[in-house]
Amino acid sequence: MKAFEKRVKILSNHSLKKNYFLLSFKDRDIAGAAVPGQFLMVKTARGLYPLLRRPLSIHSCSGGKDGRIGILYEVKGPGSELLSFCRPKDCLEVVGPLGNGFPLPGHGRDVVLVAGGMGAAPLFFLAERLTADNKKRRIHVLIGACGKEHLCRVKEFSAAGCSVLVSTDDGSRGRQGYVSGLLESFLDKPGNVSVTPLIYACGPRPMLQAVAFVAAKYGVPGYCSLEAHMACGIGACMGCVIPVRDQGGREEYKRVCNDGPVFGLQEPDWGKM
Amino acid sequence: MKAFEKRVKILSNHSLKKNYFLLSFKDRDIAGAAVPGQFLMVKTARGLYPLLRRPLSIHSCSGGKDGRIGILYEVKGPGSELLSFCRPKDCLEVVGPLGNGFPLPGHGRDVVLVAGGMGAAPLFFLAERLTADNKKRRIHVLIGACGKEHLCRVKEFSAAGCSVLVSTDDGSRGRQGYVSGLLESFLDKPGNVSVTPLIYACGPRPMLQAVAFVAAKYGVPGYCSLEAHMACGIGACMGCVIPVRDQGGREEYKRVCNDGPVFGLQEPDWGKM
Amino acid sequence: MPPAVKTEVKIGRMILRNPVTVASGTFGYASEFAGFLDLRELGAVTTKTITLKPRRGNLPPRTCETPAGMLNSVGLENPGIDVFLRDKLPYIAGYKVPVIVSIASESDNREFIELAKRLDACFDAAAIELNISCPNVRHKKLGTGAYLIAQDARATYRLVKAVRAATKKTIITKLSPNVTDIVSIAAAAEEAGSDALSMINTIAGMSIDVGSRRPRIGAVLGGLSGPAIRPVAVRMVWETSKRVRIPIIGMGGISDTSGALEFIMAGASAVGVGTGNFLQPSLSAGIARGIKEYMREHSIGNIKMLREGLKYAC
Amino acid sequence: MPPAVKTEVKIGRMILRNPVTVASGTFGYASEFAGFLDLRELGAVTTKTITLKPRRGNLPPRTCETPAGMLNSVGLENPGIDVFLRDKLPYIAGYKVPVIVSIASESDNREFIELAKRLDACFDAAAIELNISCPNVRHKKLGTGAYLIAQDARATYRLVKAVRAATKKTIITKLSPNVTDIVSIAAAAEEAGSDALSMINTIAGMSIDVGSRRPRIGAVLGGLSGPAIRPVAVRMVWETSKRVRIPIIGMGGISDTSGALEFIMAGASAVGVGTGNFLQPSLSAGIARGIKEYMREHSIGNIKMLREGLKYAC
Ligand SMILES: Cc1cc2nc3c(=O)[nH]c(=O)nc-3n(C[C@H](O)[C@H](O)[C@H](O)COP(=O)(O)OP(=O)(O)OC[C@H]3O[C@@H](n4cnc5c(N)ncnc54)[C@H](O)[C@@H]3O)c2cc1C
Ligand SMILES: Cc1cc2nc3c(=O)[nH]c(=O)nc-3n(C[C@H](O)[C@H](O)[C@H](O)COP(=O)(O)OP(=O)(O)OC[C@H]3O[C@@H](n4cnc5c(N)ncnc54)[C@H](O)[C@@H]3O)c2cc1C
Ligand SMILES: Cc1cc2nc3c(=O)[nH]c(=O)nc-3n(C[C@H](O)[C@H](O)[C@H](O)COP(=O)(O)O)c2cc1C
Ligand SMILES: Cc1cc2nc3c(=O)[nH]c(=O)nc-3n(C[C@H](O)[C@H](O)[C@H](O)COP(=O)(O)O)c2cc1C
Ligand code: FES
Ligand code: FES
Repeated sequence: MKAFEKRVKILSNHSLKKNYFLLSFKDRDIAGAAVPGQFLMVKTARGLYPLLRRPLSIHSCSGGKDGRIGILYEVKGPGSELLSFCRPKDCLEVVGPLGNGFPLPGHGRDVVLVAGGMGAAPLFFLAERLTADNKKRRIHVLIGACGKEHLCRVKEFSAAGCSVLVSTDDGSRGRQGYVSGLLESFLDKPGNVSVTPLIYACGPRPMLQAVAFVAAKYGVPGYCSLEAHMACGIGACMGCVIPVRDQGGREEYKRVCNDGPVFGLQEPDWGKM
Repeated sequence: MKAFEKRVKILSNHSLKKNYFLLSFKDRDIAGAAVPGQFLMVKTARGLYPLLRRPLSIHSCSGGKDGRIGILYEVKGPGSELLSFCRPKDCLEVVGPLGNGFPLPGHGRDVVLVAGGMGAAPLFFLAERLTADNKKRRIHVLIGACGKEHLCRVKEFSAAGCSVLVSTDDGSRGRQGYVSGLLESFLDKPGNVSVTPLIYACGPRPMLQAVAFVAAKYGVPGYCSLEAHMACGIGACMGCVIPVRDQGGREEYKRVCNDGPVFGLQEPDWGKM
Repeated sequence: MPPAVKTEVKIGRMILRNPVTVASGTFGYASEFAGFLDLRELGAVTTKTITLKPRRGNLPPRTCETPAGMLNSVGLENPGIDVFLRDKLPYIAGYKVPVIVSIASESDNREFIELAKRLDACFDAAAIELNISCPNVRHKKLGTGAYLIAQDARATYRLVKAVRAATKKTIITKLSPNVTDIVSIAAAAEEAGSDALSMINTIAGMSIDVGSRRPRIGAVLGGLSGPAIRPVAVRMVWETSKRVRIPIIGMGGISDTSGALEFIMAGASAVGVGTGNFLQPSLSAGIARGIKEYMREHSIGNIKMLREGLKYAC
Repeated sequence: MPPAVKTEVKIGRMILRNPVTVASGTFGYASEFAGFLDLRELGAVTTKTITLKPRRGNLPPRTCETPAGMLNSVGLENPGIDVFLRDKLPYIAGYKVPVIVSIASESDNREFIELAKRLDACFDAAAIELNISCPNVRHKKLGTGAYLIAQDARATYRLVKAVRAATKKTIITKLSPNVTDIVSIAAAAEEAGSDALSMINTIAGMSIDVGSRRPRIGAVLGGLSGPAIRPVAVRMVWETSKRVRIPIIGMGGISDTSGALEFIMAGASAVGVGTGNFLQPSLSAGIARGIKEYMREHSIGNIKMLREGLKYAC
């Protein structure tokens, strides 16, 4: 897996709604190498504040000559705020693509993508790839957010050919409650999916833990993409570890940046996180 | 002298030539209080880098209801670079007006303004005031720079009613040599000025020292505006001191920010700076 | 109506209406800031360090910027105690805010004692801060490598003890971060009768202008302050607060309310805003208000609960 | 043709083609960076600290950001010397760049000695760096407040002496900034036979998330690194270089060429890029080139002249 340290030119950067932004740039090398679930380390400041790069998932990616990468991000603190001030033609320093990416499902196997909040970011690239590979399967997308004004990319997932279900914590759109609850009711209805679908989840840790719990209950395997504070993003600093259990049940630390960010749903030691 | 801590809205900010920029904003309080020679402490970063505010002279100022302030600056390092990225409508945090300002000349007395490089910044505000007060006098402006592409505000000084002479180190425009040499040849020619004009100088320290030397030689009194590294800008940190000699010849430290930035031409202990 | 919050703290015999003061040497003699904030919004005002005789201070340049910090080597320039008592102190005291007077000696302990006696007689001084930690005035070597009183537990003990005998005023001992074990120095100050600790002073540092190949500070070395050092300061307050019983005024790199709260959660009773005053002259008053807001938002009725409230089992 | 510049430096018996290496623990085992730079552009590669047995390291979260810096508490996670010698070292050595192997002990000096003996027999290790200064692994108290070997001159002397007897390889002793007087520790290491010094390791620090009222680091305390600490590191190199004769590898907050040059002008023979590797993976190689460019621009033929060239009379 080859990664690049690049200075790219921003093509577009605009607000979708509230604090949610979509940024795009062109880079053939990165776009050519990227697989769904991978991320970039992005330098957000011109100076030394904030100091560290910020990890951001690859949200969309068109390979080939075009080589266009999209990033979906939420303004949370100083780094993402500075990013939101960038304009087309500004330069951006990125390192990537990094991380392992999602293992792709076997031929024709149905998948359920479960996104909590910004969790939609890497899952959209996955949906892009899965709809493009033309292997007949159904792609279900369950998107959860605290309220309807925080829902992102619902239309885009639909337009890409996925069937989308929505939940909001406050009930302002879709089913009321957490997206893990939506997943449970979804898996509960027979006929919704092929015998054993594959789950791909991304979102806050408590949500992922709940998804892992529901998946275990229904015996559905799957993957989740995790977050951790990252200093290097390339496996060098040993900073981003999470406790996981290996096959034999022995606990060890794994690096989210390099061994992940994608892990089996039952791999993290959820109780210890 | 009242100073304000303000968040103002930028009206304009554009490059004049090369790395020279002109920024303007509206603030009635600051514009109402400001006198020529005073400066502002400007926060250039959104975060903590660079940490300290940057001292910048008030270049132009229209009081009254309009209350418009102009700043002329050169991009030198991280602070001024960030400033140059600001756009109209962006907010800017400024503290000011600060410092003592130029003592104004008596009725009808001729003045010679000597500017080296960015030294033109505070002198233009002085010229504005002196032409506005309608007390018949001649305002001579001597502007020096390393080359013609570094000359700033020549036309504007002329338009304001000053008679302008220019020198460049490389001879690409005006007299070849330092502006202190231009001053010497200017003072040397009888009839150029009233019996004893008043000099107002601003620029790099070696230039000011040379101007002070020439002024002493010709027995012409005057003032200079000095620079020093400033942390607070309001007289609190004791960081920006320079050695001066008081009337009795005793040496002491004075704060450039609060006791200055304007000093008598012979006041600084030039040999010890 | 927002719920009432109690922000009063006691430092020695001094009552602060809120836990925010300023760090010595960064607030001048308060008059410089009076146009930018209402001094009565502060818990206390701490003055620039005063010596017995006037001091010219160090060779310029005295300040330079470093990443998220700055170096200074002012060298305790001040007009001396006489001018201070005549011109400066009455002005600050006029605001009816407790005044902490910082003092230092150029030579031995006797100067500290004399200064303390002068202030003991002075109604306007609420407390005396012993600046035994200024890295910009080097004393003769005290022991192995130590050049500051605050780098030596025994020297600290002796000095505080001597000053304690000279005054009934609240004594605050200002500690240096340039030590192997700040807790042992803090303990020595406590044992000698210090009413409180102020920590930290600046960390000795140096910066070179590689273009001209010269040190950026005239005196070559300077003291590092600003947000850059906050993690070091918070750590030292945390370590110390677990081991001494006297209150701590925490400082080092506070540039916003959350920076101040870090110190309180680490165990400080009050905080001092230093370099932050340069970044925003009104900052200290803003932080005093910010802490109250935080307490209201988090339903914390008394500032003490904040201090004891770090959610960490240890 | 640009004038030739000599950037070769000698550290013990090791010759570096240029003065740039990396700081232990910030460059993994080099393979992580091989895609971003040509390892042969470096003067040497320094590995993550290795212990005798594999170590799991500390509880996450292990890193957090601070103003112009970061805290880390990795706790020396590493696969142990066996796996290191089998899987990691041959890979780096394949690049024909000198390898400095950093080692540490979890218990007493015997582990250091055993590690040194293992490496002594190993052709691919050019030098051994003794990490006696990692603030994230606390030993039992050594003396007054000291919890690291590098905080105690006698403990430092004893350890270096013992390792010196066990190996002929170049020994580099890595010093801690968490001391009152780093010069005395440096002198002890020199006297005991260390060939060089590496300084500084991180400064102990702490940061609190005031929203959740929890420490940001799982182990509560961490080590502060990054540009924030550069003035402290440069000062310590300056103080030490005037007092010891062995070469110094300077590090702490180097994020560009001029930051690296500050260390050399302060007296360091070589520099280590640490946290900077995270900001820009290719940085170390860029700085190696940058130093050459600076020397050409300023007509400095030999890197030694840069080291001796601080324009300051003292
Ligand atoms: C593999 C991965 C992929 C991610 N993808 C996306 C994405 O596609 N879109 C998106 O909006 N967000 C994504 N995030 C989260 C994103 O990195 C943080 O929101 C961002 O770093 C916030 O930085 P800030 O300066 O704006 O806020 P801060 O105030 O610095 O932090 C806000 C939150 O982000 C976390 N954070 C800050 N710095 C880092 C860091 N260096 N590494 C990890 N977490 C950090 C903080 O712990 C805090 O919880 C991803 C995180 C990871 C680890
Ligand atoms: C009273 C006064 C008025 C000034 N007026 C103007 C003006 O009208 N236009 C203009 O272009 N420049 C002016 N300057 C100079 C201006 O402050 C510096 O150019 C600016 O601070 C550079 O900051 P930087 O971050 O871009 O560059 P840096 O790389 O930080 O510094 C470049 C140069 O500016 C100096 N400098 C940096 N920070 C400060 C500081 N806080 N205080 C003083 N000097 C500093 C440095 O010592 C260095 O010589 C004035 C300076 C003073 C003291
Ligand atoms: C310019 C300057 C002058 C200072 N002068 C003094 C002083 O006179 N006495 C003193 O005890 N501390 C002095 N200090 C140290 C501060 O009081 C404070 O301890 C230190 O700066 C750390 O806090 P900060 O990071 O918030 O500035 C000074 C600091 C600065 C920046
Ligand atoms: C994430 C991280 C891990 C580190 N691990 C080690 C280590 O294993 N051994 C060691 O001697 N120093 C270690 N250090 C300290 C660095 O080698 C270096 O001394 C310190 O970070 C200062 O340099 P910097 O500011 O350039 O990072 C580590 C630093 C960081 C940031
Ligand atoms: S972020 Fe450095 S190892 Fe993962
Ligand atoms: S800049 Fe602080 S006293 Fe002048």
